Amino acid sequence: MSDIVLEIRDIEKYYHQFKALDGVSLCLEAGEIRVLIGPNGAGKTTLFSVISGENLANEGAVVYRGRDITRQVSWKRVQMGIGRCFQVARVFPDMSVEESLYVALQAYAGWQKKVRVPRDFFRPPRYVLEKTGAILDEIGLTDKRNIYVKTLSHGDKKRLELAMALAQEPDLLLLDEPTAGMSPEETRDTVNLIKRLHSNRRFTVFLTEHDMDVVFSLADNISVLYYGRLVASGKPEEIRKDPAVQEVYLGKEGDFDAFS
Amino acid sequence: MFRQLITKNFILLRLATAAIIIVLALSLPLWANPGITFRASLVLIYILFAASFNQLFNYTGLISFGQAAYFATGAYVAALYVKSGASLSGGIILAVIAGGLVAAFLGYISLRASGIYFAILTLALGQIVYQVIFKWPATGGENGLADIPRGTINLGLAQISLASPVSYYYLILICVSLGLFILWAVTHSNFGRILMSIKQNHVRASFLGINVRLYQLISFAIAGSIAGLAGAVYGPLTGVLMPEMATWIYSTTPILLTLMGGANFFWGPATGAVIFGIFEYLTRAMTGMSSLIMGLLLLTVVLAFPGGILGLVTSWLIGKPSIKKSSRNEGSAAASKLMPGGDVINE
Amino acid sequence: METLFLPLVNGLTWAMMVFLVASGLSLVFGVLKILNFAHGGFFMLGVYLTYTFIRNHALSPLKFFLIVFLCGIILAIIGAILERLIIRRFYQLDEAYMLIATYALLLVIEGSVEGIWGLQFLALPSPKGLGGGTEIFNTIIPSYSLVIIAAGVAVAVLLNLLINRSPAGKIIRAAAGDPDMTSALGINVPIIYTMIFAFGIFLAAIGGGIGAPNQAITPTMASSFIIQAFGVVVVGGLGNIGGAFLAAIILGLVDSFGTIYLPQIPGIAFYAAMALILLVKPHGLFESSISTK
Amino acid sequence: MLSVENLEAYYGTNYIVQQISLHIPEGKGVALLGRNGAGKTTTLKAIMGMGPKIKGAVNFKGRDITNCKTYQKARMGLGFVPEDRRIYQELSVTDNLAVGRYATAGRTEPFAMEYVLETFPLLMKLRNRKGGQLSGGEQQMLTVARTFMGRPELVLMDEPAEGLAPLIVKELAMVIRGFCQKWNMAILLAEQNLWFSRYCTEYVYLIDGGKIVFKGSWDDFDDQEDIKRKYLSV
Amino acid sequence: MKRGFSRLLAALTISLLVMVLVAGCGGQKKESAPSEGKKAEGKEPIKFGVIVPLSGSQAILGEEMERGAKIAVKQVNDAGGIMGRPVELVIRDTKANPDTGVAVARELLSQGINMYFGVASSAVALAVSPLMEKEKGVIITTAAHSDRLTHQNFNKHYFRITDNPYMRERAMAKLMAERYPNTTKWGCIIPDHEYGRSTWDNFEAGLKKYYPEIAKKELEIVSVQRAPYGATDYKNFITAVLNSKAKGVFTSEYGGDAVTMFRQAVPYAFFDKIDVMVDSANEFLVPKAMGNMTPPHWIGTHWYYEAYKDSPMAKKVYDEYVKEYKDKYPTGWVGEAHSALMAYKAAIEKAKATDTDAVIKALEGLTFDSVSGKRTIRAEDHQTIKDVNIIHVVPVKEEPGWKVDEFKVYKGDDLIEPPSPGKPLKLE
Repeated sequence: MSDIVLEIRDIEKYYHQFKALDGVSLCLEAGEIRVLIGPNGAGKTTLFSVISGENLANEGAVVYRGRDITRQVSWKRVQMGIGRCFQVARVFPDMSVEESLYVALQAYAGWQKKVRVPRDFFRPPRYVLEKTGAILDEIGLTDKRNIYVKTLSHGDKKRLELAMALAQEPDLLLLDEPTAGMSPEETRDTVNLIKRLHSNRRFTVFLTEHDMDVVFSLADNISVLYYGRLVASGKPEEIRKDPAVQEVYLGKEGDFDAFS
Repeated sequence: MFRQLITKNFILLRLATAAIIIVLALSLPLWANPGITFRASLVLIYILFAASFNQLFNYTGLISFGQAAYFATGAYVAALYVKSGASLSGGIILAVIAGGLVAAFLGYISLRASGIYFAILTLALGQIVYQVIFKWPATGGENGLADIPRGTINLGLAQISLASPVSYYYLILICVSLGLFILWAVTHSNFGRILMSIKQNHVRASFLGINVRLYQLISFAIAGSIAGLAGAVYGPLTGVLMPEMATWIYSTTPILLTLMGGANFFWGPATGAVIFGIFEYLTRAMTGMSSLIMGLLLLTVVLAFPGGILGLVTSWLIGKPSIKKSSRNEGSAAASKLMPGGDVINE
Repeated sequence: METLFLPLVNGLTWAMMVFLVASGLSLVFGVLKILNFAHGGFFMLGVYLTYTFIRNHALSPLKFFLIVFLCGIILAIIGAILERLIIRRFYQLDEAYMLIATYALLLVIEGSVEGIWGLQFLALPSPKGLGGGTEIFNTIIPSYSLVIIAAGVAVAVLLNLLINRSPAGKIIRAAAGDPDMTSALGINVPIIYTMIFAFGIFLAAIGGGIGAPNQAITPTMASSFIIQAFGVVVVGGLGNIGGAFLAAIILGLVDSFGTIYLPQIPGIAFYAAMALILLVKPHGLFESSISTK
Repeated sequence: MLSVENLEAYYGTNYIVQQISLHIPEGKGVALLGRNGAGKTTTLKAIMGMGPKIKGAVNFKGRDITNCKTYQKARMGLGFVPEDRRIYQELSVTDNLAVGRYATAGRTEPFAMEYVLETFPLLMKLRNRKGGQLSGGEQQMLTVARTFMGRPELVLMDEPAEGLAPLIVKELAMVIRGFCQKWNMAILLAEQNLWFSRYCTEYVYLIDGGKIVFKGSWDDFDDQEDIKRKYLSV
Repeated sequence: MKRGFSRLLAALTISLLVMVLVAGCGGQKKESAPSEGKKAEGKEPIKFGVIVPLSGSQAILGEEMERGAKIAVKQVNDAGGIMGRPVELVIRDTKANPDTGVAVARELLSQGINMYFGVASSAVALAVSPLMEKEKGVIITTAAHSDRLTHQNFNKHYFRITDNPYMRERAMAKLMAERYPNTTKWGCIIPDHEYGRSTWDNFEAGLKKYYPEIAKKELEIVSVQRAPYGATDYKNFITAVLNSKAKGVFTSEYGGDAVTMFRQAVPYAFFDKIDVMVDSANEFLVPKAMGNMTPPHWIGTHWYYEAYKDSPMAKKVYDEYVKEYKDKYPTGWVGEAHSALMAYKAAIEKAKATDTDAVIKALEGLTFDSVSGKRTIRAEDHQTIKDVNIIHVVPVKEEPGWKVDEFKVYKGDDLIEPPSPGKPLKLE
C-alpha cells in the first residue's frame, strides 16, 4: 500500500448544527489526478480545508503517507508536501509577481535550510532568484514578473497562486476549482498547464471542478460528493453511468438540451 | 511642470531631505537652548517608540494597544540597573532584552486571538504589566523611581560623562538611529518581506509553509525590544519614571504619532513625532486646553488626510493618491468588506 | 451570609453600571463593526447633562428618570449628527483609524466638558425615597444600588427583546450581517447605522444619568469606565449583548470579591480575570449575536 | 420598463462595463449571457447601485434612477437575487422572508408569507430552520423567495443556477417562470446555463469584455452558431 | 459633497494650525500676568516660573494655584513690585506628568528663569527637584506632600511652603483626642498609595500619642481599608468600616475618589452611625461637589481665610479672589501659591539679589508674613513651619447647602518632626 498518498477515514465536520461532512472516506493513489465533483455547498471546499488543515475535522482521521495529520497545523502539512490553491485566489495584492514568488521560495528555502543568514539577509538567496525565473517560465508569467498582483487579471492571479504552491515542491496538490471564472481560452490553457505540470513533476492532484469538460479531460478518477456524503468514486466512465450520480447530480442524458 | 521636476528628481529630493535632517539632528544642541534640546531628545525617543509600533502595524498587520508596557519595562529595567551603580550601556542592553522577552511572552498569549481581539488583549495584558509595576516594591510601586542617574559611557580610552543635556542628546541620537536602523533592516529584509506577506494574506502565507504565529511573534518581540530601547534612554533623560507610563493611555501615543505621520511609510512615525513635538512646543502656553486641542488636531488629521502627513506630501509632490485602502487580510478587515460601497470586486 | 451577600450586591451594582455602558458599545460593534472609544465620553456627557437639569434637587423618581431619558434623547441626536459627519467616513478604513478617530472624539468631549462645566467635582442627589438604604437579610443595601441593578437587567431584557424578538431586530440583524444585500431588499441601511449609533449613545447617556447618583462627577470619569466596559464587551464576545451581560457579572463579582479576599492586590483581579478568560477563549465567551453573517 | 443607456461601470480605474445599453419590456424576461468575467455581475450591480461607480443613464418605469440609492430602487420595484446566495445565516427561513417584505414600502402590499411558502414547497418544511443550516439549493430557493416577497416588478437575477445540482436547477427554473408569468414580473437574468436562460426568458443579450456583442430573440440567437462558439464555448 | 467636506476639514486644520501658531507666538507676551504697578514700570521685570497641572485629574488643584499666583502678582505689583522691579509669571502646564514637568522646567530654565513655584504631584516634584539642583534653579512646591522630598531625596534647591502630612495628621489626631475623647474605635479608608499609607501612619501615630495623653483612654484601631487608586466603587470598604463598629473614621482619599466615597457612604447612613469623620486634605472639594448632601466632617486645609480675618493680607487675598473668580470659597492652594510668592519677595528683599544661591540662602531660616500668619522656613530641610488649619463643615438648608461652623488652628512648631534631610522619616 505504499502508493497511497492520502487516506481519509470517516470524516465528520460540523458548523454549529449544520453537518458539512458526514462520514467521508477516500484514498488517493500516488500520481493520480482525482477530481471531486458535486453541487455547490456539497462540502467540497470543507473537505479540502480538512485535508489542508485550515479547519479540523470533528471526527475521523486524515492520513498522509502513513502519518496521521488529523490535528496537524496547516503550515506543517505544507512542509510535508501538501500544497493548496483556493477557489478565489489568495495572493499578496500589494506585492509584485516576482516578490510573491520570492516569499514563497524564501519560505521553502527557510525550512529546507537553504538560507545563509548574514549573506542572504536583504537579498533573496541565489536559490530563490534562480528558482523564481524557472517557475515563472514554467507557469508562463515571465512577462508579468514586475506587475503588481492586485492589477493582474483573475486568471493570472490563479496562475500565480499555483506558481506559489509549486514553489513548495508539493507532493499532493489540492486545487479548488482551478478554472472557475476563466474564459474558454484560459480554461484550456489551465487544463494544459495542469496536465503538463503533472507529467513533469509526477505529483498527485486532487481538484474540484464544475466544468464537466475539464473534469472529463483531466480526471484519472472521479469522486462525487453530495451534501456531505461521498456518493460514488471511480473511473470517469463509471461515474458517468452511475445511476446514483445521475439522480443527484448529473441528471440523465437528454434531460437538458444544453448543459454548460 | 513643478511636479514633473520633482518626480524626475525624486531620489535627489529624498537625498537632499535626508541630508538636511541629518545635519539638523546633529547640529541641534549647538544652536538650540537646553529646553529645546530636551524636547528634541523626547521627540527622538517618541520617534523610536512610534516606529516600534509601526513595525507591527504596517509591516506585520497587528495593532498593539500595549506598546507602552514594553516601553515601561525597558525604562524600569535600565533605570534599576543604573541606579544600582552600573553603567547605562549595560542597562540599555538589558532593557532591550527585557522588552523583547516581556513582549514575546505577552505576544504569545495575545496571538491566540486576531484582529480587534488581539488589540484588546494586548491592552489588557499591558494593563497587567502596569499593575505589576504599580504594586511591586522593587519598581518603587506607585511612587515610581526618582533620581535616575545618567552615569558615564566607557569608550575604552575616555570616559564620557552623560550628565550634560548635550552629551545625553547625542547618546539618544545614537540609540534611536541604531534602533531605527534595526527596524529598517528588519522591514526591508527577506524576513520583512515574509511579514508583509502575512499582513497581506495570512492564509496564503501559512499555505506556503510559513509558521505565521512564529513570524508574528518574532516581529512582536522585536517591536517590544525596540520599545524597550526607547524606554531605556527615557528614564535617565527625565530622571523619574512613573508606573502610569505603562498604561493604555500611553500606548495611544505611538498610534497617534504613526497615523499622523503616515502609517504606510517607514518614516511616517518619525514625521508624526516631529510634527507633534513642534505642535506641542507651540501650544505650550495654551495651558489647560491640551486635550481639546489634541483631540481636534487628531480628528482633523485622520479625517482630512487619512494617509497622514507624509501621505499628503507625497500625493502633493508626485500627484498620486497615496491612501491605500487597507490591504490587510480577510481575518482582520472583515468589517471593511461588509460595508456598503466597499471596493470589492466580485466578478 | 452578610459576608457573601454584601459583596454580591456591590459586585452586581458595579457590574450593571459597567453593563449600561457596555451594552451600547456592544450593540454598536455588532452592527457597525466599530469599537467606539468616545462611548465613555457620551456616558460622561449623560452624567453632566443630567446634572445640569437636576443640580442639587432631590426629584421624584418619575421626574428623575424622565430627565435622564430626555438627556439620552438629546445626546442621541448629537450622536446621530456625529455619525453622519465623522464616523461614517471610517467604515472602510482600517480599524486603527476608527479607534484613533473615536479616541480623538473622546479627547474633544473631555476638553469640552472641562470648558463647559469647569474642573469642579460634582455630585448628584438620588431621587426622592431612593437615597437611603434598604434592609435585606439583615443587611443594609443602598436602595439606589437596587435601582442600578434593576436598570441593568431591564436594559438587558429590553435589548434582547428588541434584537431577537421584534421586527426591527430582524432588520438590524440583517443590516449588520449583510448591509449590501439588505439595501437591495429595500431597507435604508445607512439610516439604520445612524440610528444604531445614536441608540448606542442613548444607552451610554442614560447609563450615565442612572449611574450619576452613585458616583462623583469629574471631567476625567470617561476613561475609567470605558476601559472596564471594553473589557466586558470583549470578554462577552464583541457584538453579543447577552455575553456582555454575563461578562459584566463575572468580572464585577471577581472584582468585588477580589477586593475583600485579595486586598493586597486591589484592582488587579479584574484584569487578571479578563486575561484569563481571553486566554481560554481568545474571542470571548460567545459569538456575536447580532451579526448574522 | 427598464432601459439602460450607455452604462459604464468601474471599480477604481478598472472599467468593467463599457457603454452598454439594455431594454427590458414590461413582464418579459431578458437573459444576459456571457462567461465569467464578462461583466454580467457588474452590470446588475451597477443597475442596482451596489458597489461600482457608474456613468450613463438608468431609467425605470420612466424615471431616471441613475443616482438613486439602492434601497430606493428596491422600493420602486427592482428586485435583486445575488449570485452568492446571501441569506441571513442566523435568521430563520420565515425571518429571512420577512426582511424581504420591506421592498414594498409605500408601493404595494407584500405577498402573504404562506403564499410564497406554498410556491416554494421545499421551503415550507424548513420554515423554522436557520438559514445557515440549509443546503446550497435550499439557500438559493430562499434567496429567490425572499426577493419575491417584496413583489418586485423587475427582478435582476445573478446566476441563480450556478453550482446547483441539475435537478434543483430544473425545479428552480419552473418556479421562477411560473411566478413571473403569474404576477407579470420582468426578469433580467445573468446566466451561463443556456437551458435555464432559455426556459425563463424571451430575449437574449450577450456580453463580452464589458460590451454587448449580440442582442435579439432566442431564435435569432440560435442562428448565430459562430457567436455561441466564440463567446460561450458551447 | 464628500470632497467638499474633506476640503472644509483641510481648511479647518490649516486655520487651527495658524490659530495655534499665532497663539503660540503671541502667547509669549500675553501669558504673563499684566503688570499694572505704575511705580514699578520701566525696570526689568523679575520672572517666576509657575509649573502647575492644568489638565488631567489634578487640574482643579492647578487652577487654584494659578489663581493664587495671579492674585499675589497683582498685589505685589500694585505695591511697587519687588525691589522696585515688576513681577511677571510664566505659567506652564505639567499635565501632572513628570516628563512634561521636566520639559517645561527645562524650557523656562533655558530662558533664564531661575525661580519656580507650583507643582501638585509628588512625582513631578521628584523629577523637577534634581533638575533644579543641576541647572541652578530653585523651586517652592505648593502641594507635593511626599516625605521623600524633604527627607531621603532632599536637595538644597527644593523648598516646601505647605505643612506636611506629619504636622497635619498629628494636629488632626490631637483635635480628635480633645473633641471626641469617647471615640476610641477608629478606622480608615485610604488610597493604597505611599501617600495614603503615610497619612494614615501619621494619623495613627498621633491618635496613639494623644488619646492616652489627653483623653486618658485606650485606643483601638478596628479597620484599615485600602482601596485601589481610582476605584469607582467604595461600597465594600464602606460596609467593612461600618461592620467593624468604628466610631471615628479617617480618610485620605482625594479628589474625585473622595467625592465618590462620600457619595456612596450616604445611603448607608454612614455619617449617622459614626461619631466623626476626618478628611485629611480635600479642602472644599467634597462640600462643593456634594452641596446639601455634605455630611458633617472635619477637613484639614492649608489655609482657611476666616481663621485670619484680622490679617489684612488674608482679607485682601480673599476679597480679590471672590471678586475675580465669583466664588466665595477659595481653597488652601490659593493661599499656598500666594505664600510662595511672598516667600520669594521676602527672600529677594533680604538678599537684595535674585540669583539662585542668594535666594536659597535668604530663604533658609526665613520668617515671612503670609495669608496664614507668620511662616518660617526651616534651614535644615527646607520644610516650612506654619499653622495647621482644620475646619468643620455641616449641612445647612440654605445655599450652597453647607457651611463651616467651626475651625481650629494649631501652631506648627509643636507638631513638626525634627529635621533629618537625606534620611527617611521615622515615626515613633
